[in-house]
Amino acid sequence: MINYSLEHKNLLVDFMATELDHHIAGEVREKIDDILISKQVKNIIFDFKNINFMDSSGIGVIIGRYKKISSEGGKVFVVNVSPRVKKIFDLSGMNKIINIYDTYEEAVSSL
Amino acid sequence: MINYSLEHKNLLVDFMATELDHHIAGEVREKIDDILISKQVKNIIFDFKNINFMDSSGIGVIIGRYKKISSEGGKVFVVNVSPRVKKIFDLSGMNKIINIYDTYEEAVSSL
Amino acid sequence: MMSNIMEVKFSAKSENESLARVIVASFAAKLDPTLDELADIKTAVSEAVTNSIIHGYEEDESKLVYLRCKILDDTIKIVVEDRGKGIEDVDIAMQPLYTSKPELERSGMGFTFMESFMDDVKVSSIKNEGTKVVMTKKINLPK
Amino acid sequence: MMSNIMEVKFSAKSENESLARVIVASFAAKLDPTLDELADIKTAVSEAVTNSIIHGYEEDESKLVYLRCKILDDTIKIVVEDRGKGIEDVDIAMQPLYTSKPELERSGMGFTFMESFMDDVKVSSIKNEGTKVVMTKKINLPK
Ligand SMILES: Nc1ncnc2c1ncn2[C@@H]1O[C@H](COP(=O)(O)OP(=O)(O)O)[C@@H](O)[C@H]1O
Ligand SMILES: Nc1ncnc2c1ncn2[C@@H]1O[C@H](COP(=O)(O)OP(=O)(O)O)[C@@H](O)[C@H]1O
Repeated sequence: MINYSLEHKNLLVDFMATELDHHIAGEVREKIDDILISKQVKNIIFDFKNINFMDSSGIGVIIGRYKKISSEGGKVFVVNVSPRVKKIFDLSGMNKIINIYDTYEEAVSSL
Repeated sequence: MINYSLEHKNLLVDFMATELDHHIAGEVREKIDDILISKQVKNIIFDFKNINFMDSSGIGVIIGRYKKISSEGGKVFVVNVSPRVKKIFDLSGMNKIINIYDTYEEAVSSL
Repeated sequence: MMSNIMEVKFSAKSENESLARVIVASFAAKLDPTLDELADIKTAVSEAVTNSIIHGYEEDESKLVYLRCKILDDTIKIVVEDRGKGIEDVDIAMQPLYTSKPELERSGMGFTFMESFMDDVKVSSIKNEGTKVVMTKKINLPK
Repeated sequence: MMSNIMEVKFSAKSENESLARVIVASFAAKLDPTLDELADIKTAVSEAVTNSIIHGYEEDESKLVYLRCKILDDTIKIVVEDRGKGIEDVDIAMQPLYTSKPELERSGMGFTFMESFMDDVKVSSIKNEGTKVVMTKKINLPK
């Protein structure tokens, strides 16, 4: 479902699926929350390079992780979003709380 | 539906569709039969490079053209068939009357 | 006049959300939509089908979701229906960010997305009988 | 036990032959078939649906073709049905190369392909009432 790596308390999450919908949202949520419990994580960076479809269930997962991490002062980034997924983020108003960058490097250097 | 070119009475037929089923079979048949009426054609070479699906309706079109052309001493060739389409040709027994070659050049040089 | 109809019903399993998107996209493809129009349709269908599964049936996989599509000239009409628990107050349910299941991390954006991506969305629902979402979108033929 | 069901009906238009293939392929994809198994299923469905359109309904596009699929463990069952003119003698119809419509350049290989590509094919038909083709195929999970 996802791959992840941890560097300086920044959790990089990579989706193996191409569609982020309700069907995979549950698994993604559990997997990430397991990591948040067992490791020290400050910020989360979601790499959307494989995702070509996302609906409001995807928005729910990202907001959910944002709520967890922001209460401890952390931030959420999304990188490599396709124009279509960008449109969904924009419509949801999430672009006000989530940081959207073109690349992983830009996200990290903004920290 | 199809593109064609005529060289030394050899009609080369190129499919623009990717699936040769009943839905496109009718149009393919009409288009080719129009050419057979208006031009001098001896042999027909079907280029299957774009076709990734064919069912028995496709077999019907090819046999139909074979019947027309063979009564005048012409031959029918198919080239660039995928392994899947080859399987369909084999199962239909058509490989006994239709000449299957890897490339257009091989088909032409066998004439 | 061009017309075509398709009716589908399938198990209320979350794995069928992607199936519903593929089915509607292949059906709609006959109108020769742009990729963006196709993505709009897929998103709206995904929202409505997900709602039937989560809210209508509360993930009871033995239940069925009903999906009907009709093309009439350059317009596609899509109906998503369930025989689930229904919606008490449709107006409240359709407000942006409203969700009855925050514990499932629903964003409350489902109806908003349907309305953003389709030309028209009508929802009718009867408590304990089910919910029906009727959406239409005109695909602009001349590109 | 894994199970999933889907039922579709669609206008008896030849453009829906590819739709039927896509729908069944996306449904069957959940069994994680090989590309060859998927192509087998698509071919068998294409043959049965085409027969309903051409022979059952003689291309009357106002009629409907019924397609039902069920996954039970590692087996997919596909039913294609029409309420068309039916088959007088199913045994004769199923013989390789037999066709009642040679003028339409039918090859008479439809049933033969269904039988080659599926594990089991059963045809039942009643004259002037319709035809039902039931096909099953086991997808071998361990690859
Ligand atoms: N098919 C349905 N059956 C029952 N209730 C529904 C259905 N669809 C929507 N609802 C209700 O409407 C609310 C808003 O739906 P929506 O905008 O899609 O947001 P979300 O799915 O994120 O909750 C849901 O929380 C639910 O209470
Ligand atoms: N759904 C159907 N309704 C009526 N007749 C059918 C149907 N399917 C098949 N048949 C009959 O069975 C014959 C053999 O079918 P098939 O092997 O698919 O070959 P083909 O379609 O090329 O004729 C057909 O020619 C037709 O007479």
